[in-house]
Amino acid sequence: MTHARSDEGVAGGEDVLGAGVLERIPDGSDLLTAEDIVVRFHTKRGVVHAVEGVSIAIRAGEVLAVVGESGSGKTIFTRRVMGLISGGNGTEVHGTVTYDGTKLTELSGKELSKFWGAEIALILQDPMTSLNPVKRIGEQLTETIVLHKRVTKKEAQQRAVELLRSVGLSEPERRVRQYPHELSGGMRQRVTIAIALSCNPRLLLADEPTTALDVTVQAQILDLLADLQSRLRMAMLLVTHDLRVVRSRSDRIAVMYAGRIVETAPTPELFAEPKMPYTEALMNAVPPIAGPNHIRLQVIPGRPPDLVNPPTGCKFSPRCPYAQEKCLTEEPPLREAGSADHQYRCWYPVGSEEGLKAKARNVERGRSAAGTP
Amino acid sequence: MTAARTERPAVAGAEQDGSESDVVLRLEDLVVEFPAGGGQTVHAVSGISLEVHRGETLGLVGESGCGKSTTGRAIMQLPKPTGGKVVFEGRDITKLSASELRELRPKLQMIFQDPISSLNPRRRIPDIVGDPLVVWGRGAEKEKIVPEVLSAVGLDPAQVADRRPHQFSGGQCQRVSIARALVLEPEVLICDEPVSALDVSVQAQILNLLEDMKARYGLTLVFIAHDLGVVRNISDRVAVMYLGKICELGETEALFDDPVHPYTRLLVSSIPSMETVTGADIEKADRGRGEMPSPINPPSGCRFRTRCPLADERCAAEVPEMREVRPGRYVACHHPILEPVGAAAAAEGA
Amino acid sequence: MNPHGGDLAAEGTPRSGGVLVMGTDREAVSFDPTVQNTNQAALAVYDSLLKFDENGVAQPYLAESMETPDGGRTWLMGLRDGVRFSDGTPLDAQAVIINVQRHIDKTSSPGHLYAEQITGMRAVDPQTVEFTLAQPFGSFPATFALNFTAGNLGAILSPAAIQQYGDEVGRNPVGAGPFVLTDWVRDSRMELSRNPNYWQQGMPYLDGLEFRPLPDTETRYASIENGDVDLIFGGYHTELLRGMQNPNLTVYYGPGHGAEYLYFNHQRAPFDDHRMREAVVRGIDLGALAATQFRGQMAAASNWFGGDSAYTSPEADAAWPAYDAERARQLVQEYVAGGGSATVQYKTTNAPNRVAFAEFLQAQMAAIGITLEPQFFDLAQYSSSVVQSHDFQIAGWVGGPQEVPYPAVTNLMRTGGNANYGSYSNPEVDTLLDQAAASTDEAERTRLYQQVGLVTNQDIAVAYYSRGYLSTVAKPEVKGVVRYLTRDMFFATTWLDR
Amino acid sequence: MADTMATTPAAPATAAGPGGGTGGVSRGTKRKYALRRIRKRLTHLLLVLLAVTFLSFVVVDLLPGDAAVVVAGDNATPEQVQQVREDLQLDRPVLIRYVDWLGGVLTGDLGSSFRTGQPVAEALAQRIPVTFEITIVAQVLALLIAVPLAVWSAYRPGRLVDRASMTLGFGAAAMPNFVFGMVLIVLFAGGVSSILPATGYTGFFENPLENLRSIILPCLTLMIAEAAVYRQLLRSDMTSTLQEDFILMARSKGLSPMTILFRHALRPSSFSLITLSGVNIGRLLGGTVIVETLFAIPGLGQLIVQAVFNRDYMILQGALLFVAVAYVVINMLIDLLYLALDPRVRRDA
Amino acid sequence: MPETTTTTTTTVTAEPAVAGAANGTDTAKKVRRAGRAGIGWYIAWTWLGAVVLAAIFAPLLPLWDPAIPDYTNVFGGITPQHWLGGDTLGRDTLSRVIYGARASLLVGICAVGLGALVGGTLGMLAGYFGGRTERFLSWVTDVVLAFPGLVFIIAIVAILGSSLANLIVGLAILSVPTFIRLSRAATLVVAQREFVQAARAYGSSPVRIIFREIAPNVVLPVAAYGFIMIGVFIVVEGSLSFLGLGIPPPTPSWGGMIAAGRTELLNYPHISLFPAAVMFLTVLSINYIGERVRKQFEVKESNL
Repeated sequence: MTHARSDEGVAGGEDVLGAGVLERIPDGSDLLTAEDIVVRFHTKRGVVHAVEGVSIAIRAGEVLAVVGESGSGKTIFTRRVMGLISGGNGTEVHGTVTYDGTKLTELSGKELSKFWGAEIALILQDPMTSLNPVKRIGEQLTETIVLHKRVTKKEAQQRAVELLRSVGLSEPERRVRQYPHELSGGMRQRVTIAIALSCNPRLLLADEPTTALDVTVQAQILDLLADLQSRLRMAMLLVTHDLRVVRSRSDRIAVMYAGRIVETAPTPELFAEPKMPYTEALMNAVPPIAGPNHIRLQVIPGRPPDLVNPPTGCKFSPRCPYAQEKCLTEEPPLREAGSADHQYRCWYPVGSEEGLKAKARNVERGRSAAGTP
Repeated sequence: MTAARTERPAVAGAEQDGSESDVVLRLEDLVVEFPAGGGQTVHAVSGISLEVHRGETLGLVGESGCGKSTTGRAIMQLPKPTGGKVVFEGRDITKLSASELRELRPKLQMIFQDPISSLNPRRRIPDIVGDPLVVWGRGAEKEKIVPEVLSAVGLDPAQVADRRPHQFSGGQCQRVSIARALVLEPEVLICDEPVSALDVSVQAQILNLLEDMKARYGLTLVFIAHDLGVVRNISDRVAVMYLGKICELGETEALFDDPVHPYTRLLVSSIPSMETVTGADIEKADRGRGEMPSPINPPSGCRFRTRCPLADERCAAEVPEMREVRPGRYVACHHPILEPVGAAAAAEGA
Repeated sequence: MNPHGGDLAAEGTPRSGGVLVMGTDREAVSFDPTVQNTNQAALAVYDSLLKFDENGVAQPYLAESMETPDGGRTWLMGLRDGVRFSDGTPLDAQAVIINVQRHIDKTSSPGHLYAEQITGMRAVDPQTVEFTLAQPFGSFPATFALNFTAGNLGAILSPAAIQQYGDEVGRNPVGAGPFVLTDWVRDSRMELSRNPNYWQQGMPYLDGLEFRPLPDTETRYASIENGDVDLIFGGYHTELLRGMQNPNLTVYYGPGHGAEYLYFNHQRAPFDDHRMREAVVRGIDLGALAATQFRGQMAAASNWFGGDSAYTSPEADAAWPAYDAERARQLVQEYVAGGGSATVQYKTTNAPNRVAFAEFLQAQMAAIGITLEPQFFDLAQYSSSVVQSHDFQIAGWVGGPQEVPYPAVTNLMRTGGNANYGSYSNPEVDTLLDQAAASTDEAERTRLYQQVGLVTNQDIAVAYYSRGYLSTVAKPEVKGVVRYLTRDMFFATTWLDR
Repeated sequence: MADTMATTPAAPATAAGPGGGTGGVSRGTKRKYALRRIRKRLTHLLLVLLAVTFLSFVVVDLLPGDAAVVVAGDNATPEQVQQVREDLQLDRPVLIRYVDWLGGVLTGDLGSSFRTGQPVAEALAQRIPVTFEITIVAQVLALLIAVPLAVWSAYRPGRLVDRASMTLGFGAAAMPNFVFGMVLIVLFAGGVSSILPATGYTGFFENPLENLRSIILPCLTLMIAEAAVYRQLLRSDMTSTLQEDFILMARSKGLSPMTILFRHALRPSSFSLITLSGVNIGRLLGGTVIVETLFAIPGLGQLIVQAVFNRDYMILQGALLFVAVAYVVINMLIDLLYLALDPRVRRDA
Repeated sequence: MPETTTTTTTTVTAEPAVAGAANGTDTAKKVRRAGRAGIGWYIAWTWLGAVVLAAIFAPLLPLWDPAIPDYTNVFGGITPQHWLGGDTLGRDTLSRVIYGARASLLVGICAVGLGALVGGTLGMLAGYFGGRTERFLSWVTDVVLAFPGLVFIIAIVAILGSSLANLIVGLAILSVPTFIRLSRAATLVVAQREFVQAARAYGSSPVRIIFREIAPNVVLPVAAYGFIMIGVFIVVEGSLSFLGLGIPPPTPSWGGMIAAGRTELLNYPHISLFPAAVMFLTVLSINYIGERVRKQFEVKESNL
């Protein structure tokens, strides 16, 4: 990353987003690593263990999906990675985040903010709320450009128009003068993407980028992200609760439960051979889109864990059909399944002999070790 | 995604013959409009007609703003529709007086999207569930009926006795809502996005519960949702709505496997694919152009024409009539896609 | 300290120049002498045809002479040569006649009462006016010397101005006084500048006057301590007492005639009964009153006329009941035993010091067995719904210091007098008052008023308790202060030593 | 109301219409609708004005005490009073007097004071600028103090600035403001030091410096409780705004805290503050009586209260009409300000 | 007045463990702040409790009679007999401060109670029914707001006489528009919640919906705000005393005592100072407690 990059790509060339691609770290090496990330909130009710010891590595140009239900800690984790959550004042953080050789976790707020927008960008779930309702689209776009690039206001405005065009927004000249509420949901999300990409970041954190959108628009936005990501060779951390969304759009998947990564694997492998019962359950709980209707859905009993008083042992054990006594007391470590790329956290993994036995035993006694039928 | 599916249950309303006597609810040319700011009118529902058969589950699907929830509420007369008829058990309930309508209410119940918002935070669970009985002067039966219904929806009556809604999770709250709707033993239950606010792991519990309740209480369901997978699974027949109009109606499996209306097709193809997508795929995929226009100012003619790849002058000039293109399959389109099996659905079904 | 002002002789040679800034306790309503109001600036604009000397005798001031050739029935007023109004119109007999006629014509004028006794006016010559009265009226000259509030026939407007402004003349006064009104922003300030054609040569000394209405007692006093203003017109004893304690301020005040007193309603129970009136007077501990309301510095009153006045007499004072709570209790018990009720409503205004007094009185009366229920009214309501309509049992009043007994005592004590709110009526007193007003003989008048004092004290017409205090508090550099006890000032002689 | 009376803020309209539509409506329709809306609004406000003025006529009529007696004075005889009553036409029924007055207003004649004969319009013209100046200066001062404190308190909640300004604010709201006025006088005008005048008002155009000196204490007295309320309100709104996603977005762009606070968060947080501030200006225009009395300032409040005490109907009616009109105008200005500040409102207008 | 539209967004899909996770640190900060505020919170309650108890049990306390002057104690300083000295009539200041609490608190509580009851009910009607009801009430509200409150209070006192009850009625009427708005805003929020729809769906009458479903949810924000208004009214009574419109003597009230001692401020400041200090601390406590309580029920926020 050199500063030369700052001066180019503004003049309104066809592909404003492409600038600087050549200088990127070669694909495959780690762009960002997060090690043993812990985030705890000290509240009146007790300590909320939002994220407990999560480690990931995102390679340049790859899409890593973090999947989990509400309360799994995926959002907190993402924000901690970016540094938007910092310690102090009742928030406890541990672990290190290294971005391209720089330890982000050791930087001051001011130093961190130099990376934000320029190197690492963020898009959020709801484009309705993530754009400032009282500022024009153009303003919200140009302020980042002016902040991070040495350009004049006019150049920034030009670039803003180009950016809007490149995210597929019609009439970009008109759009820059509009306010967020004048656009539809999909258009708004395109704008937030344009903002995120305005300074050619090398890492995009997309936190549920399509959850608030309708299915047809969701498809459009996912296509757009995939297209931009591959064209720009930009790494992406895609956070979502919907496994189906990431199946075709990620290189690797990390499944989070109760603030921990419970399974991580290359996408095809995860779908083909899930090891963690939770991953399996998550896949099966979704009503299928083919086959007969009125199918009795497989249920994950119980409710997501309370992060203040998480269960002992394996956090999924109270809801797990495989759970044995050991699961209730001992928390399984992340184990490798074949390669270092596929790791999971389970004593009785799906498809394994122990797993089959454990399940059979539970079927036999009519309940799991945790007492769940 | 084939593991651990149970077999298709025998209870399926679709097999019924659909004769007039079985129609429990009929919408005729239902119109709902309400004023928007700036002296404009939102054309939320613009003349839809449907029949709901006794014992079936009719799915109503579409993207947000298409008018599906408005239709649900219009059936409930909350508020009364702007035009058209809602015929329930042979009577047009839009013409009923307030007191006559009130008499009818127990037979027509509704559950809502937001389980938290559906329950009064200041009241205890048994009071919430028992309130309809009190309203109907059956307060004395509360002690008996409420625990029954609570058990039926999978809650322990003793455990919930002194609790208030905030002490429960979303899924449990939705169970309470269902219990409240069932306590009057309705005939028709309108479910307005009942699971869209729930986590995947809980969603399945509620869907199964609804199926169970339907069987146990002999309900007819109108199931409104935007999640195609959910609708597909629970419905016998599905009506697809777009911008205040129904564009396609038919039996669930057939409709999803072989969509005839271009919009249905777009919808089905937009479901996240389970196949890995490459750049080339993206180039090929026709995701449709843009988004649904505003219901304040809907397009002339066919409302989908602004996004439809097949649209021509006729679509702009002429509102397509609903017609039966196959037995039980109705579509409102000038250019229905009638070749056998849709490409997207084929890929999915393989 | 001289209640009537500074010692002009001792204050040295007057200097010219400077603007005197004054804080008044209320905003003036109008400069029109036929409009009821208190206006401390009025005499600066008009002077007065006659002026009371320190003995309360009306002496010619702007006029040259005032005589009666026939014992009070006809009066001849001589005017000075060459006196002109500030607009240049000469102040001649015709001007006086026009002005007095306004009081005659306008029944709502405060001076109407005196003026209506005039049956004829004639300009004997340009400098002499002849007044013919319905009956002899020895106090007639006083009506040309009264303070502005009481209705002064001697404040003369330019006839040209009357002609020009009509009813608006109250806002556009043109007089022959030492100053001319130049600017008046209501509730903010009133500015007057020197009248260059003033009739007294070399005067006034000041270049101008500025009056600022400062209605709040505390801030008004803060203003003089702070130096915002040079002089304030103190409405309450608190300012007077504080001013006296402050070595950097000079205070002018004097008790004079008049007093603070309570009105008894003689037409209603229980104060139609002499015993109850006596009980109230005997029940007020003047020592406690002084301690609580007057910081220990109260001159007790037992008569309308001040202690050193010629109009009072030892007999009258002796007739006044002294503080005797025991006797008061007995009287109340007697009255109650006779079937009367000792629960009475006390009506007064809601001014803070009135409220404080009501609380005091309530406690005092409780000690002798009278239950006092105070009721407070704003001034407007008090005037119309309480005193004017005689709708009270006992009511509070402050009748500030007066130079002369006429017309105040007549108004207060005579049957139907316009200040006789308690409907006190004693034919003997009426006769005495009429004779006193008519008399031109000072000794005779003194004797008559002494008699009035005695009879009304025996009747306990009202309950006096304290002399009235109206003070003028000034910085020491304000010299040449000439004032009435009512605080109306004659500004020609005033000068600033700085 | 006494100067410390608080008013609830009304949140601005934030609803985006269904569908978040891009659908445009023709300009003509919009204009027609806007006109209808304005007409409706004006009718409503006119009714408010009518009600307020009629109410005041009736109330004053019901008040015990008689204008004629006040004008005639304490020592007036009944005949004198009757004369005055006839002169002032107070012997006519209240409704007829109201209609007469209304007719006068419509022809631009507000009448003259019963007591002083001063034309009401002139009296108002003298008072309004004074009260206006004090009100506006006090508001500006209050905002100047409250806004930075509130922004900082919301940015660093629970820290020194937040807690100190909160406690001071609660304290400021815990005292009648005449007490502050008295304390200020003791401190600056007489007791401890004499650097400012205790009383009196100098017009700005007479002497700007003196004008400034003369309004400092009254404005401080007025400002102190207002500032406390404003800080509290803005802090609370800021705190909610700072939890919005778009603030997180702004942070993630790398914008500095100051930029985020003042350029992103302040505007969308300021709607309740603007409403309250507007309401306060309207309210204060109608009566800073206590401050005016304390500092002897010739403002509207004194005029009104004295008019009530003196039963000076004409002055009172004129002043109340002004206050009601001011209330109405300020409300419309607030609407316009919303329009300027919040594009979402603009669409609906 | 601009329309008050308050939108709620309650999604169960949001991270439940950390409400407002958008700024995770903020939640924790809030919580820690709450913890730190603990001492102040308890002090405030203690003080308020002491004042209220003293006011209620004043006749049982060994106090001087607040109405009986002691002419040896006029302007009296602090002595073993008179802990807070004496006033202009020599009455015991401590006793008057305690008895004054009765009147001051009574004004605050009753005026707010009455205003909240009337305004709260009207606000619910306006919010629930909308349309003409709402337009009419908005007109009434505007009229009350456009009419200077002080003139109104003067009128009340002049017409009905000066008394505690009339003052309460006057202040209550002035507070009605505020409560109408507040309750209307809260009602709009509640009425769009689905449990109200559900109640309509199973046939509850509007009256039942308003009083059983909406009212319990509106009461708390209104009450929380009303609590703060009690403090405001105690202060307002003080301001009115300055103009001679407060609670009429001999009933002691804090505002009346401050105003009465005003004339002696420079010479005997303690006469005003003690009641002023007690009023200050009491209203400060009310504000402190009220603000924290109000935050919990703020209409804007969705945690109804």
